[in-house]
Amino acid sequence: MRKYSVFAVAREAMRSHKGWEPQWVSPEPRASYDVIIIGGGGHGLGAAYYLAQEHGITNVAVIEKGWLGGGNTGRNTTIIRSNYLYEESMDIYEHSLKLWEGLSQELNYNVMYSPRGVMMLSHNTHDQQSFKRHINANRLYGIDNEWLTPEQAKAFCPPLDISKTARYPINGAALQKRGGTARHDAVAWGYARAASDLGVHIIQNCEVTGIRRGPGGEVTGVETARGFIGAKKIGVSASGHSSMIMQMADVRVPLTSNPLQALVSEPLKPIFPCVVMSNTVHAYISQSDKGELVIGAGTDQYHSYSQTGGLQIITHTLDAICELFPIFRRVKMMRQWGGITDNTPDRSAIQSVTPVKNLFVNCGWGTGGFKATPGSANLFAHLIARGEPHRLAAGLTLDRFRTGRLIDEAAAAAVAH
Amino acid sequence: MFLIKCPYCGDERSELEFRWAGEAHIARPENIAAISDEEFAEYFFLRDNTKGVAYERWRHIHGCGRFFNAIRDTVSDNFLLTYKAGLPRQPVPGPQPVTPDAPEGGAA
Amino acid sequence: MVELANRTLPLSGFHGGSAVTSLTPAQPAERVSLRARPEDVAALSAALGLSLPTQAKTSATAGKRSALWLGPDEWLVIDEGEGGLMAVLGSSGALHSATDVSHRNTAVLVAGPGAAKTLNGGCPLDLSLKMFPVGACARTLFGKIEVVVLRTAEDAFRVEFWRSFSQYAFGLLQDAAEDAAV
Amino acid sequence: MTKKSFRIKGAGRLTPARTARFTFDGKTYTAYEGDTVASALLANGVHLMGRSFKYHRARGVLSAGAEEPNALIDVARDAARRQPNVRASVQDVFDGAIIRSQNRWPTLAFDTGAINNLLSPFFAAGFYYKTFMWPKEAWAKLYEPIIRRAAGLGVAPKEDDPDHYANRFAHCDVLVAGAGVAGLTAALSAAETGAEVILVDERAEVGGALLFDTSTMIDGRPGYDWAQDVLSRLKAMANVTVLTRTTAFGYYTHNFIGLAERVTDHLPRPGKHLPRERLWQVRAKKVIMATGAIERHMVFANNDRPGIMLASAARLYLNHYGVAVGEKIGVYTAHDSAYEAAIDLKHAGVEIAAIVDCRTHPGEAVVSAARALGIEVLTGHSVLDTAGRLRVSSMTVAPNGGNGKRRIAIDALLMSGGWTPSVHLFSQSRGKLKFDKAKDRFLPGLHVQDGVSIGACNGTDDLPALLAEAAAAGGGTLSVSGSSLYGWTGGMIGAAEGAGPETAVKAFVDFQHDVTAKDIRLAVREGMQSIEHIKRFTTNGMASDQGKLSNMHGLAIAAEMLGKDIPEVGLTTFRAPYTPVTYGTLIAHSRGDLFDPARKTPLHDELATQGAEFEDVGNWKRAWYFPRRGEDMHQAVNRECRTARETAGIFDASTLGKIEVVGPDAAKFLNLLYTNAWDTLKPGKCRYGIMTREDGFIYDDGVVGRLTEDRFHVTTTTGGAPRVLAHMEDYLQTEFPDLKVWLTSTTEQWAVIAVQGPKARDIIAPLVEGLDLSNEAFPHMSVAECTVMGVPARLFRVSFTGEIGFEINVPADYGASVWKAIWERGQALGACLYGTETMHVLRAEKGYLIVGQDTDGTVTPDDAGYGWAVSKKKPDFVGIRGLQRPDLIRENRKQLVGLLTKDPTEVLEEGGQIVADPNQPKPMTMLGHVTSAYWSETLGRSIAIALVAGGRARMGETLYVPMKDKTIAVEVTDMVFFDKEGGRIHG
Repeated sequence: MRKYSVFAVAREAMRSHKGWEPQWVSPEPRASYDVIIIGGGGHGLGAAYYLAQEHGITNVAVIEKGWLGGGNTGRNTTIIRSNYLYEESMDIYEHSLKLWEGLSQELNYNVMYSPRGVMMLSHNTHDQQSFKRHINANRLYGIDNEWLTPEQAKAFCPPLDISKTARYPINGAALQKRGGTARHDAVAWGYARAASDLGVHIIQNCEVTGIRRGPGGEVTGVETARGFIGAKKIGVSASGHSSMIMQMADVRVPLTSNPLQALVSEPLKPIFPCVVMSNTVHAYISQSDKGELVIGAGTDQYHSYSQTGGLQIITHTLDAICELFPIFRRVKMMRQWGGITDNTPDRSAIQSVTPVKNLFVNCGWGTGGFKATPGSANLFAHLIARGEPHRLAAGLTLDRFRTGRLIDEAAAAAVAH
Repeated sequence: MFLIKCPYCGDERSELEFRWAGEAHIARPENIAAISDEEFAEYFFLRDNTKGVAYERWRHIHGCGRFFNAIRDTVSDNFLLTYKAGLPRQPVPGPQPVTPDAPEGGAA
Repeated sequence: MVELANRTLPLSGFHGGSAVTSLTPAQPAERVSLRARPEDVAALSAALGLSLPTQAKTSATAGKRSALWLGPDEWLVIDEGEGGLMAVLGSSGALHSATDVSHRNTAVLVAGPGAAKTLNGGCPLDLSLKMFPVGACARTLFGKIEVVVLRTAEDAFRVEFWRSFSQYAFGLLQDAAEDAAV
Repeated sequence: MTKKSFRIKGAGRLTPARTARFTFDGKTYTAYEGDTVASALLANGVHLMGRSFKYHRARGVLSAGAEEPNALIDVARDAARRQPNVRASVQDVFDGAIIRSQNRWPTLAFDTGAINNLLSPFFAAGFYYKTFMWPKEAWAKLYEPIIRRAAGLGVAPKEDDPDHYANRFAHCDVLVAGAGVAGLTAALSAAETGAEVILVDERAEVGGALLFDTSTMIDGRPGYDWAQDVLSRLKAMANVTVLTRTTAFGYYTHNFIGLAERVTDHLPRPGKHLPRERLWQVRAKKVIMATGAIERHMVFANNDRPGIMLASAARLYLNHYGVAVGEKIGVYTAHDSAYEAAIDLKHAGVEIAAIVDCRTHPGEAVVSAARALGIEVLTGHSVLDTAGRLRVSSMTVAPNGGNGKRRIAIDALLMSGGWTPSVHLFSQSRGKLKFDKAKDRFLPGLHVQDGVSIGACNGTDDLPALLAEAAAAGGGTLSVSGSSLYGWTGGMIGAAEGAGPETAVKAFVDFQHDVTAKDIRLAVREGMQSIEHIKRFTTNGMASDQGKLSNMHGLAIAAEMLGKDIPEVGLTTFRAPYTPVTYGTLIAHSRGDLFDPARKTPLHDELATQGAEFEDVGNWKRAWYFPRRGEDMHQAVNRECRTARETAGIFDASTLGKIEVVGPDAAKFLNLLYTNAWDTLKPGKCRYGIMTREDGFIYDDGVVGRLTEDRFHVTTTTGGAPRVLAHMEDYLQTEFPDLKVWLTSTTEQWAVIAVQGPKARDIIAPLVEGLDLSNEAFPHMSVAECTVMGVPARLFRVSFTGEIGFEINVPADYGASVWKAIWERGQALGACLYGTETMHVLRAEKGYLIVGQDTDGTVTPDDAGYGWAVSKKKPDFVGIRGLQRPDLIRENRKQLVGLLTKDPTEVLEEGGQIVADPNQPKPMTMLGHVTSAYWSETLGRSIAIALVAGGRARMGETLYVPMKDKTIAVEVTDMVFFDKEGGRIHG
């Protein structure tokens, strides 16, 4: 692999950039692999990379129905943070955040991880209680998260309206300074390039249509649009489509796939220095390096695979945004789109062995999938390689829905009393 | 924003008036106190999450207030049928409407 | 003898409208949320002195008393006259549930050539005369709140909502009435 | 100083008598009313209007419509009414407009950012993925800020927008998007059938292409005249709504269309009553898309200099605005339509330097018409390059594949690569596009919603066919005849001569984002094969014009490089909005007081009069505390607590959710929905109930009073009221439909006044009639219907303070009056008003839980210490099975307990985490957290409630709450801190 560097770019500039090689290769599939990962998003590509890099398993294929990173990897609002409440969540998201911090260097690909700070706004006593519960838990766990007064919040994010006359005045904020954003496409491409360099096969435009099982019930490979491909182990990492894939192996998973919309504004000169979220008014916003305000909208209420959603979700999001940042009322929405989030009943992910031997699943990341990418991929590789979960992902089992040992981040955010 | 025909109102109304209420025809076990942990998880958590023709419940919460059932294609989002609560699972009306492919386009 | 309580109306002091729409708080009225099964409708109708409507989106009026179909087993009965709805229903002998909601709801009368446009500033219903003729009623949304809309004349509506939403409802009606006049 | 005017006498449709003055970068210009900013600047000889995104290249206006990528300007009326990123080609000039250029420093003509252009070899597509990685911290600290500053276009407003916006929901039989020939015909056809029709067009005037195309005749008249006539006919029909300056920006599910109507942006002094823009949310039975086509540019070296523009744009500037875009104009085309521009300009007296046509055999009619006027036509030639710093000054022309370069001096260059059907709305409707290989274009395939595409956007090229198609789409019998000189097909896509893969020239595909043909090839070279990857890698089509000009070119260049057919490479999905839509418009009325309803209780004004501070609880405004002069919150709360315990306190409990449960099966139903048993509750009595969901976790709680055998008055938490009712309805309608019981929300029927404290009875007794309030007749947990101040009331003997307490429910309209009387009597007896904060303290002293604060959706009744509320005898209730799951019955679950700090003056932080070993290194093992913590004035010390693992087995144990700057030692106790025997409640 040609190393990327400022010198390489300068050298190529001299010859019209004609010397660059493909970032990844797309070979003909082999008859069989040690591991097949279904799903070529950040999680799947990353898992393939770590299988090769950390576990020495290089006879790996990533099979993607469409194009790499075309699902939620390329459709999210790129927020990264780790200030979750429960230990199971802190474990995986903090593991992920630590990997984000060195990912550009690890992959030799600038994923533009930008720790500009993620600030969550508190609007009432209930928010404050909940945020402080998070902040204290995070601190005792070694994760940064601090309480800001409204004035400190405004200093951190000048466009914020902290007036007492607002419909929901801000009474403080929780700030994770190490939180931020990254360039979503670069994550998929960076993992693909690095994995490909280690010998992983990346097979795009190849839909999996079935999972074949052996006499002992174990998986033996996948039926695809390009024929049968054998596999000793299969890892499913297909986000919103995981239900469909798992059903091919007669495994039901507790998922609901919902549309989640987002939008960007026209490009503007830098005005918004950080990431701001508000649960009370339902909004999150940051500004991309290109200058677009990137705004995450709410989830449509129904289950759907249409990758579209209702305009009312957008309007409700924008009225909240403009309530927090009144100066944005004249800004324009340039593009809106939808993704499919895979939501579990407790809003925590599933990374688990399954009732089918050698079939592993990584799904249910809901709205947290992007920030989890490196951590999830890294631990999923561990699960597939060793056949048992890594300590940091041990709580994310399918079995918790039987025992009731849920990791209910949503419930912990609770509702106003 | 969907347009949904409420089987009680007989009228097509804006989605704003409705609440989605999960997959349909999942009856609460009559002997619920006696079922196993696995059966409980199956009843309470596991869902088909169908891609394609799915059975689901809606409530006309800001209208007549009634829960009802619907058959909807979760790829096109087209409703194939809505029918009153309590009726058994209705057959999918034919002919099958056109289902567009999920857009392959991306975002930012 | 204790002093008697007096009544403060949630919309007292509100007035507004525009060149095409007048907005007037409705007078206090007795209201009952009536619930019953189909087999009891006849007896309840007899007691009320009007035919409880059984068709969606319709209402029935007799004198100062109206019954609005809200759902297949649900009516909003409004009496702007002598009242006594609870007693009348109680003596019907039919199985039902009647709950006094006279004070839960309040109403604004929206009238004028811009009335439908004003409501469509926040209401997603098709309010054309074809789809929503005089006498039609529906529970629906107006902006972010739930309302019950009754068309009392070609260019007049009664809009019922819960009292705590008065300020919001009137505010949005006012905004929309002004826009209808543009 | 006189300025040269490029206005052509007798040309155009504007009225010279009506002028408007505006400034552009501080210089004053005069325009005609009806001018766009672009036409007005062009009339004044100004072509330089913007700078590009990445290289800061000088750019002029390229188009005369919504597809404009270059001339993005900042338009202001005043400091607050300022709008960045406006297309100069769309914005009408109004008198007094303050227009500024963007993305340049210090001036548009001299922009230091243009250094990027010199460094452009370094800044190839995707370069940033390959560098800026060392040292590790430098990306965020150094490189990213530099890139962010250089990027972006306009400057966001700095002030809140003083304008207002409106919303309108609408329904129609037929919505027609686009009022060109096809749209007008379809709308008229539909309208004549009596259908309700909405016709929208983004421009100020209807006509579409007829605005520039003066050669087309319809029904025997010039097309423009015909269009205006159709417009007046439509406007006269009651069933037709015509909306101009209105963009159909989004085609959503189930024929839902979003329209953005610009109401005032063209007016010099808009009336205050006018909304700036109006959002239309339209549900159409049928959508007719008549969105036309967009002319493509030619992709060749330095095709971006000011003065280079689309041929149809130049024609529109001439024929509609009366402006010549230059004095010596070149034309570079691959399509016949550009000849018409040259011919019209020539007729207007403008010199045409040459028409360069890359085709060997263009349409004979247009060629001979041009040559007949003396215009030089070079077929089989191409423009290889241009020159000129801030304005094009020459073009270099050569025969295709041959030698003999010729440099021709020009001051404007018109391009046409042919026309791309505008399939955006169709694509948004989720119809699948099909590729028309013969004509190199994507066309609507199957319509999956009730829509139809007609005219140029449907690839219908021939005018008579188009008119027939449009009339048929409208559903009427209208017959319109017409003829035009040329069709819309043909032309070329992809790189033109001299910009092929072997070259290193800057041939722009996406102007705004500075994406060149060579960038697209680089993406392919780096392994990007899907058009989505190519788009994302190069950012082609991702600028504010969203690829209206660039998509097809980019696709063709990529396909050529990949050696694939265009459909194999794919087409990126068109997303809403068609053109950017102002947030304010999408929000419409939802701002300020109308952002989210602030629910106020019937007592609100009385509370405010008494000086209440309010807090938000869900949508409600609740009285928080009642500070007297000089008191802060803690002083006020301490006083309120003290008074309530010593005398009495009066509290507005109206927000408490209330549900009337009525019917013969009411008790049976409540048995199923609550963990408690209800059939044993006698009329006139109340009971505290706990509701779990099927999973066994606490969902809500409240006191339930039985009024009669078949009527219960159920109370819920304030925030829980709507979801509890929905939850109950779900079970009633779906699981237990045979039960004879009905549910009605009565939250707002009643004003609820809680009077709590030793003197509570004394305060209310004189106001209550028909009820013996003595302990014997009306003990704790009683309910009765009675009369209070002459109005029918429901009186509860309940307490959330541990004191003797009453909750008086009176019909809401009487609430204020009753409240005043009670407060008057209370004052006389030394009582106080109290708010939610004191309520929280008083209940915590008694260990009463607050669902949502002390519980969080993971707490079972037993965890909360309310195992007694779960009936052991009932065969079924919601939650019965969930409660038995392994994790819910395991040892060491988190349980609610009391905490007392070792230092009694120390008040814990709500949300503080609890550990057993304060010296454990991080990550520490957390046992639970503090859910409630207050200063108890009554006890003279702090108290707290906490969820602690195995808490009830830890009584007396010392645990720790480590804070940022100290560690607080606490002792685990039971939850009841005050009056443990509970005597006070019974008076």
